[in-house]
Amino acid sequence: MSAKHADTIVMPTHKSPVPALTFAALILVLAILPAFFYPIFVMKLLCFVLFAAAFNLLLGYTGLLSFGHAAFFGGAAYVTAHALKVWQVTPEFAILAGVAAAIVLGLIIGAVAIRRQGIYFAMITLAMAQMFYFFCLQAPFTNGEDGIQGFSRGHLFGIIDLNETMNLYYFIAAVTVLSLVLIWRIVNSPFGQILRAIRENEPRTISLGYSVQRFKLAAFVMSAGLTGLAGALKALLFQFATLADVAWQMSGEVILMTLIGGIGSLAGPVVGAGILIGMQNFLATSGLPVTMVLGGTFMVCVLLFRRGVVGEILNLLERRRG
Amino acid sequence: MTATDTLTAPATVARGGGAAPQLKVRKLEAWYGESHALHGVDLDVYPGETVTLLGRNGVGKTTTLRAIMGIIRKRKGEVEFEQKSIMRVPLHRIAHAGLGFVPEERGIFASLTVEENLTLPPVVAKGGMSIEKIYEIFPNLFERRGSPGTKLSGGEQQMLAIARILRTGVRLILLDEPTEGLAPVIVERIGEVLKVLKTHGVSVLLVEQNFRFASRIADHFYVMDHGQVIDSFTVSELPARTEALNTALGV
Amino acid sequence: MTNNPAAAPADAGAPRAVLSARGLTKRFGPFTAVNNVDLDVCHGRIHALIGPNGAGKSTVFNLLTKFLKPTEGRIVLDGTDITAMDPASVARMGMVRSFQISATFGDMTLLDNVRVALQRPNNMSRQFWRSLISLDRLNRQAMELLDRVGLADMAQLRANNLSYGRKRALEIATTLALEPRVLLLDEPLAGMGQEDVEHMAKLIKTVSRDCALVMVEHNLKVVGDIGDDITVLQRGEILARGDYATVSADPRVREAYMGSEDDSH
Amino acid sequence: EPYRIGVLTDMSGMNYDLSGQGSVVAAQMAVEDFGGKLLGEGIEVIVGDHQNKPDIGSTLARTWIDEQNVVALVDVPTSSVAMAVQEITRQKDTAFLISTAGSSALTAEACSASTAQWTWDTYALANGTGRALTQGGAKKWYFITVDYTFGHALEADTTQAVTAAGGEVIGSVRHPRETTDFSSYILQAQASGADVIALANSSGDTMTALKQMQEFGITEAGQKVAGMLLFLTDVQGVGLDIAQDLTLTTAFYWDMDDATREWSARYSERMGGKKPTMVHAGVYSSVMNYLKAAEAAGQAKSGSKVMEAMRGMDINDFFNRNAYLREDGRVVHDMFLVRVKKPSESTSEGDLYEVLATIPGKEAFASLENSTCPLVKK
Amino acid sequence: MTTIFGVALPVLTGQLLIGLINGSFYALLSLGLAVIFGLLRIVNFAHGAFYMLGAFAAWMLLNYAGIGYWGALFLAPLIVAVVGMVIERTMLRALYGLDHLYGLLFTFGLALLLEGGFRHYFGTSGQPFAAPEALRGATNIGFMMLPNYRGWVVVASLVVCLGTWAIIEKTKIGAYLRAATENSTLVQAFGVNVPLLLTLTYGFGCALAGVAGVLAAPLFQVSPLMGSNLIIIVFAVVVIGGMGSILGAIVTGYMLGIVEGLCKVFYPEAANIVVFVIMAIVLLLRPAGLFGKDS
Ligand SMILES: Nc1ncnc2c1ncn2[C@@H]1O[C@H](COP(=O)(O)OP(=O)(O)OP(=O)(O)O)[C@@H](O)[C@H]1O
Ligand SMILES: Nc1ncnc2c1ncn2[C@@H]1O[C@H](COP(=O)(O)OP(=O)(O)OP(=O)(O)O)[C@@H](O)[C@H]1O
Ligand SMILES: [Mg+2]
Ligand SMILES: [Mg+2]
Repeated sequence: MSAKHADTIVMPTHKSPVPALTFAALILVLAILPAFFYPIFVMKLLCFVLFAAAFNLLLGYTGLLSFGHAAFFGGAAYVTAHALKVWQVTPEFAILAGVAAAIVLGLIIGAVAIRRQGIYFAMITLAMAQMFYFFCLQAPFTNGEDGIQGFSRGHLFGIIDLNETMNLYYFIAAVTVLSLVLIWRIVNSPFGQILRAIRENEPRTISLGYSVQRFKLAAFVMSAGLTGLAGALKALLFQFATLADVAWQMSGEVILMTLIGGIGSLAGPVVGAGILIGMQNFLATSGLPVTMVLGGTFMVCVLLFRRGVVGEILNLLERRRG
Repeated sequence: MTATDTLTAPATVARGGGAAPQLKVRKLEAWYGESHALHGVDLDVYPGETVTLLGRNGVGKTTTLRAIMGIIRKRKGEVEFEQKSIMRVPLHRIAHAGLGFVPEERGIFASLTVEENLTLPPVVAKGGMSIEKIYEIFPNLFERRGSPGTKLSGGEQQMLAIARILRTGVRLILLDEPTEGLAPVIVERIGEVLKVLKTHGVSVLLVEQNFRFASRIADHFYVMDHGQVIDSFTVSELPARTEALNTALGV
Repeated sequence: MTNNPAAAPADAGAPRAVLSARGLTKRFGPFTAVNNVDLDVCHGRIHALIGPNGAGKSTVFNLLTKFLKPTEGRIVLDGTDITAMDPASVARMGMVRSFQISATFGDMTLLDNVRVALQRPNNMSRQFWRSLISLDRLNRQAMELLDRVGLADMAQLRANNLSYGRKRALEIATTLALEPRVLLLDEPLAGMGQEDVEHMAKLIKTVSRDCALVMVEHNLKVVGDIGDDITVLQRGEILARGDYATVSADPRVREAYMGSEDDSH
Repeated sequence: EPYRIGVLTDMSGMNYDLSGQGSVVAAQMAVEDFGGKLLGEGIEVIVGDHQNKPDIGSTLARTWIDEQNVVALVDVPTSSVAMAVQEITRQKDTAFLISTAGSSALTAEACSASTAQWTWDTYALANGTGRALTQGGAKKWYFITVDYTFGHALEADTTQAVTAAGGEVIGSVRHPRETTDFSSYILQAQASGADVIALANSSGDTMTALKQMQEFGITEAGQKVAGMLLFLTDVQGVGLDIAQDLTLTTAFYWDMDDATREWSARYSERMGGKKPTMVHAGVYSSVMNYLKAAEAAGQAKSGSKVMEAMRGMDINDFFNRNAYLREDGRVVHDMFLVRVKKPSESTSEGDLYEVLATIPGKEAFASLENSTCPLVKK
Repeated sequence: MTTIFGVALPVLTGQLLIGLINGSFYALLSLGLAVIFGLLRIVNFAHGAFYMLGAFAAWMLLNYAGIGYWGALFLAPLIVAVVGMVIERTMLRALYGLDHLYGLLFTFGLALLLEGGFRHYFGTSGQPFAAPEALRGATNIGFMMLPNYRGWVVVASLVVCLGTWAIIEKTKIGAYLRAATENSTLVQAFGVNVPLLLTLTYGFGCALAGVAGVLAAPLFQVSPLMGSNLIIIVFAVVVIGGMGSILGAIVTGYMLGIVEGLCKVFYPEAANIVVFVIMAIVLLLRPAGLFGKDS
């Protein structure tokens, strides 16, 4: 058979209009959202959307469940807060510093953790993050339980005043959307293709000559860096960084978000973050015992809705069609 | 036998010498999730017989064994062992009824040594082989008895899988492709083991792709296609059938 | 005995060996699984390893591909000593193995399966900033490979939906994508129906023209049909070697391996 | 629209006993006792559970102020949350009545004109106990200190009080937070020969340490044990058997006089018999005085104006004695040195303390001299 | 006085002994985790909650039923086991065939639910629980005063650990269970009632946590949060020992207790992370853990 025949069978991978449309819709929604919701709440939501999406980059596309992502989230928050408060740099540099810190942490934790898989990986990341938590608790610059509090957000590039709520809003929205695009790009790239292969069949990938460890580490560090970006944005938004962000419960929450939304799709974590943050907010004034409700949700999700909200919906649509 | 008992030409030679079948399978259907893998299988195994299931890849031979054993829970129809229905018996009680199973993928346990693997299945009845006897038949296993089960070579694993059922004293063994990946000498030895079993009165339901091997030891044959038994004959009819079989099996 | 390390296993004047092993030995604790084995594998030829169960064929195989570390001995690939290398680097040098079970990326299409293999030699594996469209330039090559194993018209199916025999064919296609100089196949025909066996044997023969091929196999018919050099192992040592006629005529081989079975079937 | 008072507390976490539902009830009691109307409008108490997360707390605080006409935020356990909320109340000029949070930073560098830290702070507790015990003759001190900023500060504050009173610190050991086993530290403290072993840590750690000290027979051997930061609920938690003879400082004890007993009886009735902690009494007192001050100021929106009115007001009540609100937001009032009763001395379930001495407010709280609060004019 | 690195010998010996006591809890808890993981392939995140449940059960038995310490020592683990078995039967069972991560996530949720529930109903400051009369006081053992109760804890935990180890390694039950983790259907086809075995195993693993809880009740505060921080250290212990290795869990548990005790003397600042540091080192050098088999 000739290669000509081959060409007639295989369509080139067309640029699908769907992602572009989705992102356009997202931008539109973000533009009008503050009119309906409290902007601070929307911004917080965006930070967690980014956090969950970055986390899902690792879990959903590489199959690695990290139980230590709070370290990157909270670590970056601390560094950003410290940079703004003590070094008094402009916000963009503070954020960069936070992301850099998360990347360094990611390299260290990742280098140890990727030597094992599955639950081992989960527990190692958990333990390493716990080490970092103790470090944060004891290090003087974090101010222990008080946290780093009360600093000005400063002027972006020295010009745009981020203490103005709407300026801040557009900044955070823009960064989040760009990051989501980046994550989408990573997942749908030649590199992402190799990650998929590793998740499908690791020994086979090795036998094809790939240094699987390096790919995993790269994915881990990318996820850590983006998580750090989310943490940095959160510190900028709330103007504080505290122990709550590095505690292991935070790692648990981001897992829950991803699980509720649906592992392995870009929309899953977005939806999941929305649901969990909304739920926390609602529960705060509902009088219900929050931990019990969250714990129960976790169990129900694992038992009954493992695909997550987005996953279940997609599955339903597929069944309709099929 | 009534006409509905078998879909194929009635056996010309009476099987089992008038005794009731030890295993009687009727209209057995089975599913993997949504996919319908067996569409009504009928077969009999009489006491002391070695019966072979033949068929191409993917026609449902393994599935038949798994459905008889109750490993596939989504099934329909009737399976009687020694005149008692075992359709509702929970999986872990079936062995105690006297049925043994050697899976296609061998099922050797990595975390157990060879000897532990060998002694794992509980003895369900008297009359099984002793460990010494087993080691005599398979000297390789004796040599490697202290190593982890999965460190054995492929062939040694296959021997182990068969050997451990011999210990338990079951009266009917379901054997799935026991010669796969075995060197010709070993295949011969397995053939001998099966003959020994026959002298002990143990019946065997064998799935085989190696038709030459099967033809030397089986008493009766069933041919499967598309999840159904399409042909059935005894060993005496074999020469007459060879031609038809070769086309059916694609040999 | 033929397994004298001093004696060159291949005749003088035979094609140059791509992969050679000298004095290969592997012990598991006190147990010697492979003992002092010499092998030479030449370009364009099929080298079959046969022997009774537990003879050490798979172990030799694993030693050659570096999935096990030899206790003693040396392995040379194209003049480079690879004894101390790890499997991934050996793979990058062009030595590729097949696995006994499911070595496909089940949830990906056949095309993607092959493209994953093509990405590395084309330096397209680290680009996380480029779109998937950039991989389209591998399509032609990928389709040619699928075509060679007869899977071209299934390129958009998921690998999971293939039958066993086709999965193995796909595996060979991905392996060929690496343009291997040495290809190692462990029991490539095990568990296959008759039709698939014939198809696969043909495929192996075709493939072997462009590389050196090592194969472990029990199916003597196929070994007789397509094997060029045959090495018989027993208890970790080389019992005999040569072409099929020589080996199958050797009474020791008949006793240890073939039993009463005749080679005419 | 009614004026709303937002009780922002921990309804599911580790501060639940100390603050939690009790604070909500105390705030409601204050509103009812005040008459339920402020400046002609109704008053409503709303509750939020910040789950010990500053982001949830601060988001709630903001929405409450912006959208729910909340004029005062009350209580707020967990210092990180309190700090975060204080940033918001300062920006929005909303009254912030702190009762549970005890971080001294709230009235130091982070102070705010609309804040009143009502009940206690770490300095007052450490200082009160340190000084009183040293003056009582226990000169040599050994610290078991939790190893982070909070513990270090507590140790430093106490050391200052001890040395000022003529005592000396002969050693200290640091332990990680939430340690399960204190025996190593206890052995070291025991070997030091100190008169007082001071626990510079907080509730969970303090309780575990106390329990284990009894095993090693510390008090029987004559050494005194002092908790630097110990609440009524902690003492109830470990039981009198273990806590007996501990010395500690508190802002309030229900069984001090008729006034405290009367209020506490009303509280207990609504709380299923539970006794109020100092935090609960503080919440009541702060809300009550806030309402009075707002009435006096003629408005509630501007927290700093209400506080200004409060500074000119008499805020003494059953909780506050010799009390006044300072410009840094600190409410200065008398504190009490108490001793935990022996099981044999205790006549009822809530009968826990014997009041040893009153520490005048001026001595109890840090003076303004070295204040880092920018609002303090020097 | 003899000193080692400037520390008096009696102090050092005392610390070693105390480390052993702490190690007893690590060993008991990690043993339970290892049993459950080794045999069910479930990472039981709720183990800390079951430990807490054990302590609370003892407390409730005392306060609501008037049953004292010794009775509780048997009844409380039983109660915990029953709770565990009910959960296994009704819920956990559904997760066996799936990725191990789901088991971890489910038990994580379960831990939140249990701890949240107890926090909601019992508050957070905890409940007092006294050691039994017979074990109060301390004995002078030459270089230190050893509280009697702590001596008892060491003995009791050793007995339980060794007993468990003997049952699992030396009887056929152990072989069934190990085989069942690999291919439970096949073991069942051999005639072993695997589902029952799994239920009992989970119950037993939880009961081990319950025993630890009862032993801990007089030492620590009986509080809803008592297990939630301990559990992470215990995870580390299990990883260091080699996940699923019974002997590994026991030995590593005691060993790390001692190392931690020594760390508290020589470098207290690092006492709470020393276990994690060791874990990182062990994983770098021996990825399967000290006692783990390479897969
Ligand atoms: N676990 C499974 N899930 C879904 N389908 C299955 C599963 N196992 C087998 N099948 C399908 O059921 C059919 C019958 O398979 P079965 O394994 O019984 O065939 P077989 O006759 O034993 O073939 P072989 O000779 O290859 O072993 C096949 O089409 C196969 O694809
Ligand atoms: N990792 C190991 N540890 C211990 N013994 C091993 C290990 N791997 C293989 N062996 C032993 O080495 C011998 C050779 O095994 P190998 O798998 O190479 O045989 P083989 O020739 O491939 O046999 P088969 O044809 O049955 O697959 C066997 O006896 C086997 O038990
Ligand atoms: Mg089959
Ligand atoms: Mg082999």
